[in-house]
Amino acid sequence: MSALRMGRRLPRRTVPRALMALGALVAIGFVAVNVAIGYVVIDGRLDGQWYDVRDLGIGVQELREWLDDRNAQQPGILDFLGQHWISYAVTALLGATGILSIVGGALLILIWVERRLIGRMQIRRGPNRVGPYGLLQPIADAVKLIQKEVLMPRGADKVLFFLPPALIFIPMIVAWGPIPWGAQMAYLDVHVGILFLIAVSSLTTLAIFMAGWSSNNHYALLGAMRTIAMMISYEIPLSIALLSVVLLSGSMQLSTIVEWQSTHNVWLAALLPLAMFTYFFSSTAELNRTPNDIAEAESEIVAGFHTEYSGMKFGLFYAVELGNALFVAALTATLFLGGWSLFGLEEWIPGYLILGAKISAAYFLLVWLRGTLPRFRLDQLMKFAWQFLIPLSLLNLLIVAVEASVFARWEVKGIVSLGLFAIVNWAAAIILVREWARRMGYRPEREAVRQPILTQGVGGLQAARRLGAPEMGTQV
Amino acid sequence: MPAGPRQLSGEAVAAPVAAAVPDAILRATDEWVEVRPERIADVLRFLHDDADLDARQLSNLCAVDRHDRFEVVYHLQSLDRNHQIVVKAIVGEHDEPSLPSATAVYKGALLQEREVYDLMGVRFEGHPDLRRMFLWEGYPGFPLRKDFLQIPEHHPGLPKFPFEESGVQAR
Amino acid sequence: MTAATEPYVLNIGPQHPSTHGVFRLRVVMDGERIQDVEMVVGYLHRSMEKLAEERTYTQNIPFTDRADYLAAMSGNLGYCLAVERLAGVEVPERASYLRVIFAELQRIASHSMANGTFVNDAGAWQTPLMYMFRERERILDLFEMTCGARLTTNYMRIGGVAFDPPEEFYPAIESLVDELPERIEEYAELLVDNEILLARGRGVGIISAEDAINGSLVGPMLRGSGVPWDLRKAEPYCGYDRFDFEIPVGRQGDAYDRFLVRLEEVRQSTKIIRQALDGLPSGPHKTQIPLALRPDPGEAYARVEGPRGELGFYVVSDGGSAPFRFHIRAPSLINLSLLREMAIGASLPDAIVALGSVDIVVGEIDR
Amino acid sequence: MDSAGIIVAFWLLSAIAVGSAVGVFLARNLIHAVVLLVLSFVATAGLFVTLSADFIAAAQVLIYAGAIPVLMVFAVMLTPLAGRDNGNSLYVVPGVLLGGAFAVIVAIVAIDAEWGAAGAATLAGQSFETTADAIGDALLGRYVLAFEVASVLLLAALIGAIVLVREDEPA
Amino acid sequence: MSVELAHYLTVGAMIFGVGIAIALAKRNAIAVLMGVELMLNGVNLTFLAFSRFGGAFDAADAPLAGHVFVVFVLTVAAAEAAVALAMAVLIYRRRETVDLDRINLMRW
Repeated sequence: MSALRMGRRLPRRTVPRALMALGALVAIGFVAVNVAIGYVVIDGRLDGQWYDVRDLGIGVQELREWLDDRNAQQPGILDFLGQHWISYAVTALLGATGILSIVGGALLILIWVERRLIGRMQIRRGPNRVGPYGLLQPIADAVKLIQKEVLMPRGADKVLFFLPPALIFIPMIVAWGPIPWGAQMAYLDVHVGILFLIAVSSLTTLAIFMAGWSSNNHYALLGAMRTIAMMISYEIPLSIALLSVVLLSGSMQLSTIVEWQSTHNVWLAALLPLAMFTYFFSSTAELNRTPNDIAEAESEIVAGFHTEYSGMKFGLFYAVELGNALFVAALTATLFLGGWSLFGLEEWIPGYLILGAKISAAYFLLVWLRGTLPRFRLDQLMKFAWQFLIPLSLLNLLIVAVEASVFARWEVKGIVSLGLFAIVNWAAAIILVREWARRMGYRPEREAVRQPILTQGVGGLQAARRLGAPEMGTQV
Repeated sequence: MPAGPRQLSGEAVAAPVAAAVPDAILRATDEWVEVRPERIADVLRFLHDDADLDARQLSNLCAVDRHDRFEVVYHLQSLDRNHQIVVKAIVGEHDEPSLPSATAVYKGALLQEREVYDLMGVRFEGHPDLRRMFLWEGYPGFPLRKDFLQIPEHHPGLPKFPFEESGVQAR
Repeated sequence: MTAATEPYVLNIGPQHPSTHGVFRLRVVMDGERIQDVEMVVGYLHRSMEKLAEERTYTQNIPFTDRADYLAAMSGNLGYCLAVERLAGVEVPERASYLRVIFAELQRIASHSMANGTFVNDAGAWQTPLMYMFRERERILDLFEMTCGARLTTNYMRIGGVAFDPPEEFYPAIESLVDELPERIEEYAELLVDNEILLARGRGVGIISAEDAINGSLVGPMLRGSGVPWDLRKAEPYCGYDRFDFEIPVGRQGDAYDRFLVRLEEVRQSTKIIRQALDGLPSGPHKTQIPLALRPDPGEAYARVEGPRGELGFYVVSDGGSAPFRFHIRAPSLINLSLLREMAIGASLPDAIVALGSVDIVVGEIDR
Repeated sequence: MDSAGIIVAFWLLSAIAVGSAVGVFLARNLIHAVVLLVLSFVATAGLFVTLSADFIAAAQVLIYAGAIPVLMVFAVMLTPLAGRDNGNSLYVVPGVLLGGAFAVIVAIVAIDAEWGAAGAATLAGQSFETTADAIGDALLGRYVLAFEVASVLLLAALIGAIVLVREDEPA
Repeated sequence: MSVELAHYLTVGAMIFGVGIAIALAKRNAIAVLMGVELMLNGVNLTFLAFSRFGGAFDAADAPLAGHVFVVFVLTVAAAEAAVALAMAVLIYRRRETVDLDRINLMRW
C-alpha cells in the first residue's frame, strides 16, 4: 500500500541565494555602467574621443575609417581589389559573424525558452535535467541529432533531397541583414529593404517544395503542397500589410522606418492596427505555427515536408523554423513596435537591448499562440486569407494611402495628424473587421453555445426523435 | 438463472419468428432461440423489422466452437423497448462452416463478422469485405478453433510475413 | 486547386501521431479528399480469447485490464459481472458501491484522456491533454493507493473487489470530488466555446441516430448521435439505479457533440461518485468463492457501460475450471463499423478529427 | 578601373546564370529544370545588383524565383504522366543552332560595335543609390498609361487563368 | 580590367540564345515556357545594362527608362506564365498530354 500521494508535487528546485545575488549585482552594475557612460557621452565630455558602447555602429565606423586611412597610407599588394577592400572585408566579416552568432545563439537559447514556456503553459516543467535549469538541453539535442544516422528514403531524388536543408538556411540568415539593431547598426541596410525581405523569404517556398517532392513520401508531398498553397495565399496580405507601413513612413528602408517612428515618437502598431494583425497572422501561416501549422500538422501529416529527414538535416529544418519565427518577431518589433527606439530611452539603453526585448515580447506571443490554440483546416485558412484578409488589407491600404498623402501635405504637428490617423485607423479596423465578418456570415450571438441534452430516460430511435435529435444524414 | 435481466425468453421470441419465417426455428430454450443457419438472415431481418421485437441493434456477434459444430451467437437488443434477444445459429459443418451474413440487416455486423471469420473460420456469405482482420491473409488455420493446436502444420511458426508483398490486400 | 489529379494511397499508421497506438488506416486520397478508407488492425493482437480458455476464471481478470488499458476497471467489472452471473455469486453491498466508485473514476480518467487527445487531433499542441492529465494523474494515484497499480489495476474480483481502500483513500477522493466540478468548468470554459474547435468539430463525422443504432455504435458515439442509451440506466448493474444522474445526448451527431457528451459525462460521474461516497455502507468487500470456481455448464453475457460504451463479456462454461469460450465485445472495434461512412468524402483533417472523436483504444480493438 | 570584387561578382554570376540556363536545357527531369531555372534567375538578379538596379533585382527574385517557379511546379505536378519528362522534340538541332547562332552573332556585334560614351563607361562611374523612388515617379508620371494597361493586362491574365483551369460545376 | 557594356550584352545574348534553344527544342509545354522566360530574362539584362551604361540615370527627359521597361517585362512575364500554365494544365486535362508535338489542335 502506497503512502499518501495526493497533491504530490515534484520538488521545486530553488535558485541558490548567492547566485541570485550575483546575478542582480551584475545586472545593476551593467545598467549603472551604461547609464554612466551614456551620461558622459551626452554630456559631451567623451564625444568624439571614444565610441559609444550603446552603439556598436559608431565603433565599426571608426574602425573602417582607421582601416581606410592605414590602407591609403601603406599601399599593399592586394590593392588591385579596390581602395576600400580591407574595410569592406573587415566589416563584412564582423557583420556576418555578428548576425550568425546572434541568430545562432538565440536559436540555441530559444529552443530552451520555448520548451520551458510551453511547459509552464502545460502545467509541467519543461527541460530541467541537462545542466542548470536544463539550459544545456538544446546542446544535448544537437549532439543527439548530429550523432543520428541520416536516412534517405528509397526512390528519393538524391540531389534535391540533400539540398533543401542547406538551401532553406540561406533566406533565414540573409533576411536578418537589413534589421537595424541600433542607430547605425544595420548590416545590409538596403534601400528596398522590405521588398528585399519579401523576395528573400519567397525563396523558402521552393526549398520546401524540393524537400517535400524529393522525399518520395505522400506526407511530405502533401505538406509541401499545403505549404506552397499557404505561402502563395498569405504572401499577398502580408505584402499589402507591409506596404501600408511603407506608405506611411515613406521608405522601404528599415532603418528609415525606425527613425520615422523614433522622430514622431509613435509606434506604427498604434497607427496601423489592422496591418499589424494582418502581418502577424499571415506570418504565423508562413511560419507554419499554430493556429496555422497545417503544413506540419502533426496529427494529420506527421511532420509535413520534412517527414523523411533525420539527424541534423531535421535539426536544420527545426532551427530554420525557429529562426524564421524569431525573424518574424524581429520584423514585427522593427516595423510596428519602434525597433531599437524607445521614446528617447535609446539614449540611455543600447538599441540592441531594446530591440532584443521587443523581439522577445513578440516571440512570446508566438509561443503563447502555439501553446494555446488548435489548428485550422486548410480550406478554412484559405478562405480566411482570400475572403477576409486580402479585401480588408486592401481597404486598409486605401485608407493609409489617403492618410499618407494628407500627412505629406498637411503642415501640422505630428502629434495632431498622427493622433487623428490613429483614431481613424483603430475605428476603421474595428468597424471593418466586424462588418466584414458579418458579411461572411459570422454571427456568434445567433448561435447559442451548444450543450448536450440531459435526460433521465433511455430509449432508441423513438426516444431520440422525441428528444429532438434531427434526422441527420440519410441511410448511407 | 444466467439470463440477463432484460432478456426475452427464447420461447417468447420463437413464436412470432416461427409464424413469419417458417421452418427456421430449431429449438427454443428459455434463454435463446436456435435457428437453422441458412435462414438466419431472414430471421434477423424479421426481428429487426418487427414492431414488437424491434431488435434494432446487433449488440454482439460471436461464435463458439463446440468441437463438432459452431454456434454463432447473436445478441440483439431493442433500445426503445429495452430488451435483449439471443439468437443462435447452429452450423453443423465443422471444416468449412458458412452461413448468410447479417450485414444487409445490421451494419454493425461488418467488423464482427470479419473478426469471427478471422479467428474461427466461419464464412459469412454475402459479406461485402470478408477478409482476415487481425491475422494476415494466408495465415494457417483459425486460432480460436478448439483443434487449432492439434493440427501440426498450424503451429504458428510464422513462415513469412506475406501480405502486401503478394498484393493480397490490395484493393 | 481543382485540376487534374489522380488518387493515391496514403498509409496512416501504424506509427502515426493521431492513431493512438498501432492502428493503421489505408486511405485512398484524391488531393486532400478521402475516397476510400480501410483499417488494418492486428498489430497488438494477443489472442486473449484463446489464452483465456487455458486459465481459471480468476486468472482471466488481468486480461480484461490489458484489453482496454485506459479503462481497466470497467473491463474488470464487466468480466466479474459475467462470471458472477454464470456462477450465481452474490456480491456484498459494499463491494457494489466500491465498484461503482472505481468504475466512475475510471470513466473520468478515460474521458479526460479522450477529450485531451481529441483536441490534440484537432491540432492543439498538447496543452489540453496536459490539463486533462492533471485529473487523470490524481485518479491513477487513487488507484495505486488502493490496489497498487495505476493502469492495469486487476482490482475487481469475482464476488467483490480485491481490497478495501486504505484509510488515506477517503480524504484524497473527497478532495478530488470537491475540486473536480471546478476543474471541469475550467475546461468547459477553455474549450467548449473555442472558435477554432467549433470550426473543426462542428459538422465533422456526422452520424444519424438511425445509422448509429444500426451500426452497433455504443457509448458516447451513440449518445452523441442523439440516442439516449446508457446501460447504467437501461440495465442497472451494481445498483446504479440508486444514484441520481442524467444521460447527456448530443444534438447533431458530429465530432463536437461527442466531445461535449464526454465532458458532460465527467460531470455526471462526479455526481455519482459523490453519492456513492456518501452512501458507502460498511461490511465485507468480497464474497468468498472457491479457489477453482467451476460454474455449471451454461453461458452468460454481461455488459457494462464502459467509457467507450457497451463493454460486453460473453462467457461460456462447460463445467470446468476454465471458461470454454470467452469473448469480449469490444466497443472500440465495433464503434469503427461506420468509419467509412464518416471518412469517405471528408478531407484528411476532418477524418482525423472524426477518428479522434471515436476514441479508440487499440488494445481493445486487437485484444 | 573597377574594383576586383565587382569583376569577380560579374564573372561568377554570369557563369552561374548561363551555366544553369544550359542546365535547364540538359536536365532530364522537369523538376530539376525548374530548380536550375530558379538558380539562373537568382544569378541574373545578382547581375542586376551589379548594375545598381536594386529594386529590379528584388522584384526579379520575388517574381522569378518566388512566384513563377511555384506556378511551374504546380503545373508539373498537375500533369502527372508527362510531367516529369524534359525530352527534346524534333527541332532540337535547329533550335540549338539558332540559339547558338543568335548568341554568337549578338556577342560579336556587341563587342565590335562602337558604343560611344556608353562603351567607355565603367561600373565604377556612378555610386550606388536607390532607384525605387525614381522608378515610382516614372511609373506614375511619364509612363502612367502603360502602367494602367499593364495592370489591366495582369487582371485579365488572372481572370483568364482562373477561367481556363476552372472545372465545370457539377450540375 | 573592367566590366563594360559589351560584357553584359554578351551575357544577355547568351541567356537569350539558350532560351531560344530551349523554347524550340523542348517537347514539354512547360519547358517551352521556361525557355521563353529565359529569353525575357536576357532581354531584361540588356535593358538594365543600357540603362546603366547609357547614362540614362541622369537623362532628364526619361530617367530610368530601362528600369521601367523591365518592370513591364516582369509584369507581362507573370501574366504570361499564369495563362500559359493554365493552358498547359487545361490541355493536359483535355488531351492527356503536354507534348507539343502531339498538340495539333490548331494545325488544321
